[in-house]
Amino acid sequence: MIEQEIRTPAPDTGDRERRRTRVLVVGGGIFVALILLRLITGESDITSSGTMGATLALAVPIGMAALGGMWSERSGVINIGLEGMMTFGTWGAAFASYFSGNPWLGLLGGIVAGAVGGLLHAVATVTFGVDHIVSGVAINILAPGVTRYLSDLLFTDEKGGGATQSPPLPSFPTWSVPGVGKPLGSLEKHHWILVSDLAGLVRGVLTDLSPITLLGILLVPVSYYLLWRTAFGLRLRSCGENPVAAESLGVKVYRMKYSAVVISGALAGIGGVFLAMVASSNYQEGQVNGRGYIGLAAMIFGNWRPGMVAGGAGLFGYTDALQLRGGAGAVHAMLLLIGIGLLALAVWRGYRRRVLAAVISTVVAVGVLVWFFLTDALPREIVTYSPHITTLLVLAFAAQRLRMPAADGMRYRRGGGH
Amino acid sequence: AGCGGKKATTGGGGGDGKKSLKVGLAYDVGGRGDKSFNDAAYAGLQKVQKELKLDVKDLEAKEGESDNDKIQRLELLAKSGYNPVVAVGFVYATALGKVAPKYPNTKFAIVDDDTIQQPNVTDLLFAEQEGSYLVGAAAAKKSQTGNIGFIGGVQTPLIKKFEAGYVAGAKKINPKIKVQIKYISQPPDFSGFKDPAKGKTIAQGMYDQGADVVYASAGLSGTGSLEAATAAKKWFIGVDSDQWQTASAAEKPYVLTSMLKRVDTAVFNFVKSVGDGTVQKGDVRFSLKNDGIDYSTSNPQALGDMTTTLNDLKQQIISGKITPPEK
Amino acid sequence: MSTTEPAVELHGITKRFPGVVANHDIDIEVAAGTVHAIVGENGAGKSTLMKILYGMQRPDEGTIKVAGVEVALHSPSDAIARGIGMVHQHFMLADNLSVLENVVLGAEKLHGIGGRARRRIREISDQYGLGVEPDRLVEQLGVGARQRVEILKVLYRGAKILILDEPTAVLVPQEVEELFGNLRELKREGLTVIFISHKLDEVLSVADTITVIRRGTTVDTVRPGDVTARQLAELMVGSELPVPELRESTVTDVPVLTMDGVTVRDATGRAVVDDVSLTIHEGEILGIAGVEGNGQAELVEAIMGMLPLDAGVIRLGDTELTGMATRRRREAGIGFIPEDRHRHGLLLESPLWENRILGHQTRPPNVKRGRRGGATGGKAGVLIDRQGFRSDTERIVRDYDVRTPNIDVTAASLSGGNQQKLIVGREMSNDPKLLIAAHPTRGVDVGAQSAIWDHLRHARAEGLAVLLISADLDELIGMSDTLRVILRGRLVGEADPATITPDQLGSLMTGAGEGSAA
Amino acid sequence: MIYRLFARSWTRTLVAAFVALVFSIALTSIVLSISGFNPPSTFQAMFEFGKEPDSIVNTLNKASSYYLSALAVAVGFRMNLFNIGVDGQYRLAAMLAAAAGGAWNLPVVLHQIVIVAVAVLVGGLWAAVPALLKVTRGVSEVISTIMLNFIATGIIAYLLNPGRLAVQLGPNNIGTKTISHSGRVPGTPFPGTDLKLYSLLVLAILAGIGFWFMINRTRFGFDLRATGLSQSAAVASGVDARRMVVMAMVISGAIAGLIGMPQLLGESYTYSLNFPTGIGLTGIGIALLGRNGPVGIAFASLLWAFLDVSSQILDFNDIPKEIVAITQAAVLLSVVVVYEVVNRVGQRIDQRHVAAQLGEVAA
Ligand SMILES: Nc1ncnc2c1ncn2[C@@H]1O[C@H](COP(=O)(O)OP(=O)(O)OP(=O)(O)O)[C@@H](O)[C@H]1O
Ligand SMILES: Nc1ncnc2c1ncn2[C@@H]1O[C@H](COP(=O)(O)OP(=O)(O)OP(=O)(O)O)[C@@H](O)[C@H]1O
Ligand SMILES: [Mg+2]
Ligand SMILES: [Mg+2]
Repeated sequence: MIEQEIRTPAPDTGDRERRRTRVLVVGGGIFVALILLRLITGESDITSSGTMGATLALAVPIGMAALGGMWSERSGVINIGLEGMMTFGTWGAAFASYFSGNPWLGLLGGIVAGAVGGLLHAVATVTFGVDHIVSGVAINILAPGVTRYLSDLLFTDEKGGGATQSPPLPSFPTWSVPGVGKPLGSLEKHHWILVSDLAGLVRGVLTDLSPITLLGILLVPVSYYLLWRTAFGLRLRSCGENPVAAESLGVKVYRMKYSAVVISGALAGIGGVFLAMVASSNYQEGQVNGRGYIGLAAMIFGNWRPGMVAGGAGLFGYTDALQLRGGAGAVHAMLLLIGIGLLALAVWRGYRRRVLAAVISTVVAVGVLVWFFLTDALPREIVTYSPHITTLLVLAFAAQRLRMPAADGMRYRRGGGH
Repeated sequence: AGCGGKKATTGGGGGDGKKSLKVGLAYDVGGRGDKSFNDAAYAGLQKVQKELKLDVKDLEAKEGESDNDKIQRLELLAKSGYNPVVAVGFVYATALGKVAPKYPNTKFAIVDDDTIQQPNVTDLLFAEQEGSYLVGAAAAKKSQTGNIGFIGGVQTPLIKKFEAGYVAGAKKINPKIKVQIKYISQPPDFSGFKDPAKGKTIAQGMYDQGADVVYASAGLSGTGSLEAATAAKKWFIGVDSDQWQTASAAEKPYVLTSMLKRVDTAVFNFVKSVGDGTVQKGDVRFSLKNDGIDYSTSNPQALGDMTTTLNDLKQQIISGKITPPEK
Repeated sequence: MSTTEPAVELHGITKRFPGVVANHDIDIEVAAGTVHAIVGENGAGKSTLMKILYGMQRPDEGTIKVAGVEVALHSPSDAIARGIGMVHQHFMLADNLSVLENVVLGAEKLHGIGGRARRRIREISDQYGLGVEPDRLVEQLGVGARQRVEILKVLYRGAKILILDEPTAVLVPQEVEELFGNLRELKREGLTVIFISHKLDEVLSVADTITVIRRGTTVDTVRPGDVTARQLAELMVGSELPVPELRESTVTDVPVLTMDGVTVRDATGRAVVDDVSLTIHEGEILGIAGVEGNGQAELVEAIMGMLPLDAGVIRLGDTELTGMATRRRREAGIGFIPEDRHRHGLLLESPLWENRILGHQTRPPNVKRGRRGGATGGKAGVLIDRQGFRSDTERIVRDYDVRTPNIDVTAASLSGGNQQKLIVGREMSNDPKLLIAAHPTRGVDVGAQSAIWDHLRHARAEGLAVLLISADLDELIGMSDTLRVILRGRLVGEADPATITPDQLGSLMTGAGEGSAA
Repeated sequence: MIYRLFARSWTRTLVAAFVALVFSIALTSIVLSISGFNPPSTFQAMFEFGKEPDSIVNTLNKASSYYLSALAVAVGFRMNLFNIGVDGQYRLAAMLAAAAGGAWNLPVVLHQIVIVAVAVLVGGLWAAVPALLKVTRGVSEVISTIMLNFIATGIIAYLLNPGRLAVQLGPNNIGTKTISHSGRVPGTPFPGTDLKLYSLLVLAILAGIGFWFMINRTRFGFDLRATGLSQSAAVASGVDARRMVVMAMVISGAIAGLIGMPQLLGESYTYSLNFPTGIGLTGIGIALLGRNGPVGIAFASLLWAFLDVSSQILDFNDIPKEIVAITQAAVLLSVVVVYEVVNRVGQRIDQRHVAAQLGEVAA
């Protein structure tokens, strides 16, 4: 059998290093491209602190859902019920913070409510072996019914409340890194190449932060640490890769899956808290509005790894921020970037001698560029959905390179192995 | 809804000897608590209950329901002896068109629609463009940057009317003013009326790009815009009801004014006229002229002396010298 | 060798599964510091017994003692805590995790999951000469290396009692020798090894004590010196063993399957089937010998059209198959007994009659004929023929002795042997020209085994060409007219089944004796 | 006896449905009691209201859309393909069909057929997008169909504008040009009410029969089921999995295209701002409840529609009508759990039975 190993590469000590460099290079490349785009098109909002701030605000709930999805799927349970769990989170946050008057209890309430949703999913999928998608869909149907019923019961008699919404909720204090806002703000105003862009980026990320935003950002490295650097994380991931093997080594697979799915629900719940208490100031029916599903897309885009998952949420948040703030103009400008990106891809594919793929990329790229040059703005109706179109495009170009946990979505029965 | 037991579910066809009215009201999707015209209709109903001491019943719609559901809802009210019955929103047009002929003795009213030609249907219509014109003028007066914003919840013909009036009013004061316009969602996606997060992001974007007054005609999403205004310490204009009243103490100073669409008045007056026997058939138009449309002056510090200008414009509209555009 | 308490005592162990009693009143004592073999046929209940000892399954009855103390093993952790470790018949490794992660999983408390653990793994690897590199992804490892990782996993936990469930099934004889060297080494260090196999010569060479299990119960415990392989076999089976053998040759010179320079590459561009050329004639059984994972599965999938060719031509008779869809190939006359019947051969949750249709969806008696019959040879219609396949299922059940109360039960409720007979019966229907039989008797009881061999012999006499793939060298040698050896995707040798011994075949399979032995 | 009860899959389904229903009613009663309402009188009010002729017509009409929607979902589910995009497919299909029907004036019968054909075509084509993305680019259909639902909304919004495909219908409503009489399908009268049954309810019935026939009697149906039960076994048996994905998705989308037709041709005659939305998502729940079978789905959609319709009376009685949503979700979640349990028990009984019949004791 020694001969079968000949082809395997040398031990991958440089692997992590490489990956980190790649993240930096890709991130930096995108940033530079955006700066160029700003210069060419004159859409200053492309790198403004406002856009960055809005990106963060839009990315946090999606990122929390995505991170939640990642936790769950790393343990082998597909969680399409994130949408419902976020809904529980929004309501839980409203309930707890309104009746206590304390925003922090609202955070707790949202986490608990989301976790309860997760628990329900865990009971159905882990204990009863229900198909994961089926259970998730059921939870997504359950959540709006339950929250609306409870709102009708608990919020209608409160001032400003109703069956579809809570009264105004107490808010979290916001926080800025001291001494950053002013100087960066003035730097940004000059529209100097790079300097102003960087100032916008930093200022957007460092000022007027709510604790939930900070928590959300923090949870990315924390998730990474817990899942990849602790025994608990190793056990949890092993359940998503090969639960039979994990069980044979004494890992309590059910317990791990339960923990993962409940954590997943809690993370989705935090996303809900953000929506109800930070992004707005009350619980509102339909507030989640598909963000749980988009989180799932961000998770897939991020290849089930925290850094990239956060990147996926960021991409979605950025496109959404751009379309909401800049509207048709800025998104129109993005066409140029997409066109050039596709051309580059075509060249690379040509270089790799994948002729057909190169031709297809070229044709699409030319189409996009022609579209860019022949029009001044995109139809408003379509621009609204540019984040979704972006997600679809990104997945279409990246899906084959992804690797989901090997036992993701599989039903697992205790003692069911060979 | 309280924990009441059963009230009358069925009843005589309104033929009790006593002429005591039972008032029925059917909401548009969103229902009570939408801080918009459903809420305004509810306010009217409460007034009916309090001042006229009448029995009232209000029913809510479900998202994505069909006309048949609406027909049943209206019939449930009519059949159970509720008279008059008010349908809130143009979505009831088709349904009411079918129900009204079956209950010729019941008086119906519908808000925001004029397509039903039945003797027992009163159309409650509003000249939103007039009020929007005034707040547009207020925005232009207040603006120091010459840059203001308009946020529409959903890009429907109704909301476009608000936009048209607002832009015209602002241009009247400052012909060179820049108006940023953005809608949150597109029909048939009505989530734009209830997405405060996006209302906030958009308003932030507008303030970031130089606007110092933003008018949000976006239902609940407007609450997000008000938050953005407060954070940016810039001006906000509310819609439908007086949003200064519902704003928090921190937010109040930034509410410049609100465009008032008096659905409450309309509902109340309609019910009252049914009681009086003076009910008006066909179109009843609410405008600046009959106080069905107005702007609020609950934040006099903010408005300062511009009220004179606004009242002057108001008179010109009432007298027909100015006709704010609908499109 | 201390003669104190036995390392493990199992008394009166009984374990029932729905419809099956896997273990029944088992009694075994394993002396400390010995290699104790447990032998038995496929399905005799060996793995189940070991899973019970390893805490993966709870016995319905019976007691377990470890070092003289009665224990209740609720989970593998209980067993591990008592110094019991197990290497499973099917590897228990997560491909997408590193060796390090696989090893430390569940034993993180010992040396953490970082640098200390890595050092410890290197230590153990060096001590026993296992050559395991901790930072490599398991998916990059070959079979032998994976097994060494499994052993290392057990040693890492400081196990004193090692259970090896059929460790040699995937190894060639030379590797088996290496493994036995390792086992003797372990024994010297005072470890106890429980070794499971149904290969008797191996057992006789390595074990100190042998326990025989038949149909779920212990029938005898013997010492290797006291018995011959033949006697042991009869203890195992309870009767004479069926022998795979062919009588006179029926090979003709009419080629049925011709492969010419067939190459298949995997996603990384490696040739998993490399320039394979062969011909199978009417009435010929061609056996392919090889260690598992050397391209047999891919070869089969290439013939079935489930994998695209990178080069080469496949012909059935005069028909070129290259580029043809799987369904068309089946229609052209290929029958297929897959290696993994659960994955590729059956719809487990469907009744038997539905399973009759599988793979024959376009042919009578399963479908009604289309309108445009006649000249074009009767294009199959779009409707299925319920009456047709129900009665044909009855026929298969009758002719192939499928033990079932009726044809409405689900395939899952049949025993493995009966499932296999159903598949064989189905694939022999519609008069195939070529039968691909991958491990046709794996996991099948003795009775069914000889029945399946009979069917193969019979069909061969009628002119069927068979491509036989098997890990059972006796079956290969006994049933083949021609033998070819596959190694790393290439056909490396040809052997004459009349003269070759399993040992010789084994060395061909590792590439030791390159060339032809005939 | 027990064996017989569990022998057939439909009896298992029945048992599961029954247990789930009992469970949900119990749960609903508990929730009602805790909130201070009287469960029996609540149920009675719903039942009384539900059996009025108006309600019956409304229930049947609603059930017809639900049924088609669930059927569309079930086609995918049968082969483990999750078409979450039925919602976008039917809305886009209904809108374009309505626009076509309003724009073209054709003779009777032909007019209706053309409208329905456009809907089927649009639904199928829109569903082909995620199918092609899946087989060529490996994009999970779960995600892509969700995204395409949003994108469909964008497209509808873009097209549904005066000057494009829409006209002003009232001061505040826009929609496609109203379909003329030649394109409408008059409703069927129902005794005791002047609400009419959608005559195109028959589409749902036909689709149901077609679905049953396809699944149980055709080769394609067998391949579809086989792929769902075991993709690996299906591929080995000669099923072309990619082709099946595309076919199943397109069929699913085509059925989705029918969802809006009873409503469009029988009632509204235009796709306007108040055309019903969200039926595609409801269909997912109903398909699960009906276990993806044509008969099960029929019962499930009737139950669902009944609950929807009769919830109106709750509002009237000052009981939060969202209790119905809780009942629906509880039925759904409990039915999948209970079915899983029943199925497992059933399989075990099955195996025991086989073993007992054969007198096998040891392995
Ligand atoms: N949100 C974050 N904030 C700070 N550092 C992070 C964050 N997420 C990841 N990192 C760091 O960046 C590196 C790359 O992140 P990512 O999770 O995408 O890579 P990875 O493939 O998981 O890396 P590894 O090989 O270490 O597992 C990680 O090694 C981690 O230390
Ligand atoms: N989890 C299970 N559920 C039902 N039946 C089982 C289960 N595990 C094993 N069996 C049955 O128990 C019997 C004994 O199986 P076991 O795996 O112990 O045999 P074995 O002796 O290890 O065979 P082999 O040599 O093929 O590995 C077989 O009939 C098998 O089908
Ligand atoms: Mg990582
Ligand atoms: Mg075994």
